[in-house]
Amino acid sequence: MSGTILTLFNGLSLGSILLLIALGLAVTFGLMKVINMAHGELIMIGAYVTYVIQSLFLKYVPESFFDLYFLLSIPIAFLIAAGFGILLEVSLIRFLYKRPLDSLLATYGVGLMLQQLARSIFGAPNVGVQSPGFLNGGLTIGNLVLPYSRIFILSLSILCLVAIFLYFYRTANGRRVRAVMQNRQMAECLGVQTRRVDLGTFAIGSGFAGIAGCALTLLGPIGPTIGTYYIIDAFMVVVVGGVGALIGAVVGAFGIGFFNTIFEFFTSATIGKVLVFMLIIAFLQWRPSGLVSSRSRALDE
Amino acid sequence: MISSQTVLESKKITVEFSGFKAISNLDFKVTNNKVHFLIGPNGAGKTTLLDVICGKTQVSQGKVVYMEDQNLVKLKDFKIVHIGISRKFQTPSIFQNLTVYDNLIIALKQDKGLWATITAKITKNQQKDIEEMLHLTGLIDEKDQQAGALSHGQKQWLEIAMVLLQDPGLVLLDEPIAGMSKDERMKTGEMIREIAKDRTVLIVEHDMDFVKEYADIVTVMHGGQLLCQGSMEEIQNDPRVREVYLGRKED
Amino acid sequence: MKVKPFYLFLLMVAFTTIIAACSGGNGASTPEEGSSGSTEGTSGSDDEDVIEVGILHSLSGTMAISETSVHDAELLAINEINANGGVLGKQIKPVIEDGASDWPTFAEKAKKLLQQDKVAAIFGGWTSASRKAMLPVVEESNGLLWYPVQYEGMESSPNIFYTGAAPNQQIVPAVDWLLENRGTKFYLLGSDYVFPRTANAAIKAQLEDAGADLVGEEYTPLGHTDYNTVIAKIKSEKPDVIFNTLNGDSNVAFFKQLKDAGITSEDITVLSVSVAEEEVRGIGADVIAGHLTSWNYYQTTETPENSEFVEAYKAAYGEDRVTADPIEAGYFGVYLWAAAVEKAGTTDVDAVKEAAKELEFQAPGGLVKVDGENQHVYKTVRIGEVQGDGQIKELWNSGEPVKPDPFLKGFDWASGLAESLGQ
Amino acid sequence: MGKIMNQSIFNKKNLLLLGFIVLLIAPLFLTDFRLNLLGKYLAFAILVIGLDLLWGYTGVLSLGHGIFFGIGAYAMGMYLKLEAAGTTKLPDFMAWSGVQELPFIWVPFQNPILAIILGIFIPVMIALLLGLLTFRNRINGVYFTILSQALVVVVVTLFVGQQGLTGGTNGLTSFNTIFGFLLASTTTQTVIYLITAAVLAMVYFASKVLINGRLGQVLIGIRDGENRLRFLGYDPAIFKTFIYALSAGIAGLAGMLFVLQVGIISPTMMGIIPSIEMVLWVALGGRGTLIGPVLGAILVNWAKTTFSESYPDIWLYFLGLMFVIVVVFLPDGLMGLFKKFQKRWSGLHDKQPNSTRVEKNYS
Amino acid sequence: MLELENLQVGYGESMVVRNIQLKVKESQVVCIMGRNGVGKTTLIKAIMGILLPKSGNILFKNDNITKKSPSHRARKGIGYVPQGREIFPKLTVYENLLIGLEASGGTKKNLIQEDIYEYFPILKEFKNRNGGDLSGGQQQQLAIARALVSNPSFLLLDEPTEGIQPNIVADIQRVIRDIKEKNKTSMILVEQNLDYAKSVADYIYVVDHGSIVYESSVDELKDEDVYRYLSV
Repeated sequence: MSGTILTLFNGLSLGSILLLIALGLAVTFGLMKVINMAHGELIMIGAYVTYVIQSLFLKYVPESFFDLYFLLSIPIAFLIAAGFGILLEVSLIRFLYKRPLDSLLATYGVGLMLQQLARSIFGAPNVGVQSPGFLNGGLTIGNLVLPYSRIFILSLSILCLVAIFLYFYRTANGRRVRAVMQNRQMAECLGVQTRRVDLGTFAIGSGFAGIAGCALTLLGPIGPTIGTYYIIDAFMVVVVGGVGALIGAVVGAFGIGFFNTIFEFFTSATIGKVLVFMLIIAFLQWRPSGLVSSRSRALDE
Repeated sequence: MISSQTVLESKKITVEFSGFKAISNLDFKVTNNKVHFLIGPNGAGKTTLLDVICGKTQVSQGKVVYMEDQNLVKLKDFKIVHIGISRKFQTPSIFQNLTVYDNLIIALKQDKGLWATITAKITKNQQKDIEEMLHLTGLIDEKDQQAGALSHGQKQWLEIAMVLLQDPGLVLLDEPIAGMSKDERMKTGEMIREIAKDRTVLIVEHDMDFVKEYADIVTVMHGGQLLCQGSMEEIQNDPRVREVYLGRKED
Repeated sequence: MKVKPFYLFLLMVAFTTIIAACSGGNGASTPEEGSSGSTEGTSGSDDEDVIEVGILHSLSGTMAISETSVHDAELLAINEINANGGVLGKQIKPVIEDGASDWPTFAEKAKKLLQQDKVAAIFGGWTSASRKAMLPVVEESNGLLWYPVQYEGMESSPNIFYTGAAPNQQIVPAVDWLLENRGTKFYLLGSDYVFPRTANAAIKAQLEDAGADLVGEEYTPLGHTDYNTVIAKIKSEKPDVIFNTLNGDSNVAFFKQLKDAGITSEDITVLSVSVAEEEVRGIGADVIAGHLTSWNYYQTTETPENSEFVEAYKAAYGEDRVTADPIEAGYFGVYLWAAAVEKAGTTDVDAVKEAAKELEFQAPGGLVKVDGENQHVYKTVRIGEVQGDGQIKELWNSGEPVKPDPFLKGFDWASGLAESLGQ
Repeated sequence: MGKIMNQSIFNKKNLLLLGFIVLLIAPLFLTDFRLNLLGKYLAFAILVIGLDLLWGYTGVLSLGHGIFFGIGAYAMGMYLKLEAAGTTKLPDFMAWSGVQELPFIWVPFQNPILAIILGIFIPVMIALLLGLLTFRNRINGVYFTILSQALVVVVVTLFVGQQGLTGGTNGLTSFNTIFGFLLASTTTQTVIYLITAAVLAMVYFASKVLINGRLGQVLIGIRDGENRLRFLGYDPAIFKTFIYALSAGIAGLAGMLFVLQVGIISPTMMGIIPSIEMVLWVALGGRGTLIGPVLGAILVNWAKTTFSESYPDIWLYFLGLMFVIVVVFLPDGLMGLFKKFQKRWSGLHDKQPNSTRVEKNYS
Repeated sequence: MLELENLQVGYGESMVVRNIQLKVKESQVVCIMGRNGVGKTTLIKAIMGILLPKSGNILFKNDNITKKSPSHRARKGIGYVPQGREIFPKLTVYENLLIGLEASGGTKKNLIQEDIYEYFPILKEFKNRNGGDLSGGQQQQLAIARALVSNPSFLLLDEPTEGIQPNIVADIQRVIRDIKEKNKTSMILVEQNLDYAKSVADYIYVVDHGSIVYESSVDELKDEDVYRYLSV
């Protein structure tokens, strides 16, 4: 019984991590159709930002406030990753909106450079980040321990989801974004500055990669190549979920999370990974354009 | 009349796009060796009807029968071509990076399977056909040019030539003279007349002068349904047509 | 039609490039190559005054994380030797190559160093895969490779000196020590590749021989970062000890998540054989404190040579750097080679090999001695516990250097493992 | 066309021939080591021809060609490994992985002919299967690309995980002889080099013939207007699958020649990074031309060897920058640049179609 | 207010709009008539900035806006009701209206004036429905309302009554007249129905094959002349 609950929790937890890393991508890839292979490196930037802020706290801030560094890191990681996103959009992406495959290759090149940049600045070895005290340990239910860090990431991903949702569905900017994505020309004719919308949207997608990077410092390594661990998974989530729908990313993330956990529990991590991929291919046979897809005239060609 | 054999017949077809009915319950007939025009206001479902016939769009219900025995609804788009229905699209969709001549070569009526394509050699007859077509469309001087470099009108003609080289029984043309100058329109019209000598041509067109000049039969669509069908004269005198399309004359 | 100068141009460019590539490369075997070397401006007949050695580690790619430091240590040793007059009165000049974390590249670069640059020896490699890639090359060209990292054993090439630990100098004693001090229920966790699988095969035989329990064995793909499920499995098996052969980044994820799951070193001890001081920093000392490692050297090892070494290393590369076992093995490997060259009076490979037999050296980690038979070295085994400051405190050591036994011939339980190799 | 060309000795055909002759006599003036490197570049050049057929001509971008290359290389490696182990013994890595007898999938590779056939056949079969599943369902463009990349992850994970069968991360190395000849010997290496050059020439000319025929036009049609082509009566899925499989087979062939010269194949060579780099070679040389990617592969690899020898850091920046610049600003690669020069030089006399620039649809 | 000088617009090599000279005065409603496919919509798109002219100038309020982006033009006060309505199908009716406010720079909800809802009560009722779920006529009302919320000084209406049931056509007619009188908004209206055109317009141009073939003020208009170009 507790095993089942734990597996469920683990699936949920893995799903939430996948969701967190895929959320930004669901915006840039899903809404804007830009294949940003440097998304993983934006995650890396988020992680390094957390590391830098932690180091600053260790140096300049009294120890009793140390734990606050993490809460501070989240918005800063968002802003800095978004800043990189803006840079990337202005210098590169805007030339490539109509060439998705080319955007894939060019941003891969950017990813390579960012990795090397991280290596030049922080050195090749991983750096360590000390988790904030309030995330140590876990919630004990019977003989189950649900780690606080996992619960935190789960909550964070839900929070981010809600934030993205509110942004897109409850704010003027979000409305503009949706209008532009539905009918760019008409939006432009109504006075929406589409360039600005593109830039802003890309920045937000990038910013969420930063948050993901920040959160991942709780669980994994912080090094120049960490982005490469997550990027394919993130794309899988969006592809399975269906491009263009946030809700698809949610279902995709938790779906993959659960199946991965279950497969891994009954076989091994390696076989689990292979099985999940097979499942995805099989799934795409059934629904070539993902779980949540709308058939409309415009999408046909 | 001996010649009025039914080429194409749609039976109660309905096409829906996410809830919106582009065509509803349409019955429609095309008889052979005619220049058949399809007119109607924007959004009346004309292009959608062509889409259905050539297999680009799936119907929600109903069927489309070609030559009285082929149900097109069940066929894949590229197989519909094989049984003799060819289409020209609204915006010229030729292959920009191929020469005019190469565009025509791949359009030729022939086995279009993989192996046949790999081993394909152009025959004397095919060469002759292409030359003829180049003359008909006046593209003979441009035959080695990249198609992307042609003028708009030339692109339209090239596409018409590609359609014809497939030797179809039924030709679907979607606004073939859009964006053409007066001379080009005339030339196109003559071309269409030539074509219709031994095949049926179904054309979506807005230009009424053109329709008047070249139509054997005209169908008016409105709101996804058939409004009326007949000769140009009959159409012109139909009050319903005036109401929705041509504008009312004061009583 | 006119002549198409364009095609001429095109092909000319293409072929001059190719030829330039090749002949340019030929030229590179002459001394102008050594941009990164430490030769002083000796003029004229360079070949007389310098001895070139290759340094071949991954400076880019995933393995750069680990290998850069070894690369640094080897250069440090070369500089020290040069400062003391060099070898045979000549300066050592390093030719640096990047293995780029890619095994075919290691093979290619080794070939270049040996055939093109004709280096006297290569110091390099980290992963077994990189060593296996270089092995046929050094054997073919009768070169010399000094390999500085502990590995799974089952190999002994006449052209390789192994200065890292053989299994019996790290894994076997660690298992013995754990059985004695921590319990008999073992869980084996490793990355899914050669070293963990081979090491675990040996451990399983050893455990069976000792009558201990193997309660679980799990492998995760390289770069795996989610250990939730694995930890759940571990918890349900309730082992006393986890014997950890995870690689690199996975360690960070595993230890962080283990701690989050509320498992401390008091509940279950994790002993790692691929986590040294450098890796501890990436994991976070607070996360891994209390868990164990098995190596031949720690930064805290108390020998006069070590305090000098640590000081020199920090002086050269920065106060915040730490030393670790492979760094030390890379460092003293250079010294061993230099000593063998001095003894042989030449850099000729066969002569150096002969001279290196039974050669002794006071390394930072204590006395090391080359085994004449399998070209591994005698080393002292040390079990240590990670401290809160990131350093490792020695809990136990073997007292004296242990004879290397890469094929575990000295252990009855391992007979099934080694014999199939017919060595 | 031919008769016009023949008027000059510097026509395209002759120059290609000249290039090939230079490759043939390269053993005379290159050291063994450099010849070996050149041989490796040529193996890559073979691979990119296939990749270019798929991407440059058909517009399908695969980021998974590393696995086809790798499988070809493994097939050859398995044969070499078995020959090195002798007839009775197991390859060394199996021994320490606890494998007792030769796994059945290794058995066919005892026969060199069978090994060579399988080295091409297995990639072809995998590509056929994946191609049919995806293209039939109109999983196109970006989706296919991402799937092909995920395939890499899975195959590499499998290869690494099945250590007893594949040698794990170590891959296959320590070969000894081929057909009884010592692999390390200069003569053997020179012969293998010459075979590689010959295979490159063959693959090049075979592809040229294919591309100049009807198939080439149809492929360009798929790239520039897949839907239009459907309405000319072609089934693009079949053609795409065919080219995908063909390029996979070519990649397998290239992999075999690679392993003979480099002496090792391991999963890193099949991974995501090499798979993407291969695409860069094509892009740099010029997609949609055959000679461009060949030059691209040779050039980039040569640059990599040279630069990375002394500047490993800068190399990665350089590589990254090259991706960006080529893709964004030189979508037609070096060949595009050359064509510009060509136009300038031959000026108005040249009766090439030179009016409006025509967009190619690679996406 | 708006002036077109020698405007030429086309796709690729072909010209769809040739040499058009046209003027709209302050608070004047100009109707452009002509059969399908003669270039009316192309002309409107060029005025809005969706298509860039090959040559010629577009002057708006004495500024040359020939090269300006559509959003710039919208912000300068040109409202646009396109052919085919082009409402945002997955935005609610209310959100569609809010996007309409972009041109006036404000996005505050209270900027949507009540009179919009008075013109089109149905929009208030269906405020929270998705635009795509409305019927064609309702969508047309929404498209007009969306253009009106930002109080444009100039309105482009491309066949606002096409394919719409008669009662809504009447509604729309009433609204156009009302705006003309109350707000003094200038308009270009593309229309095929002469009666309708006469009932709202001050001045009429007839276009055929991309050129203006007839123009007249409504008062002096001779129906026969128009019908010559209009009817079949």
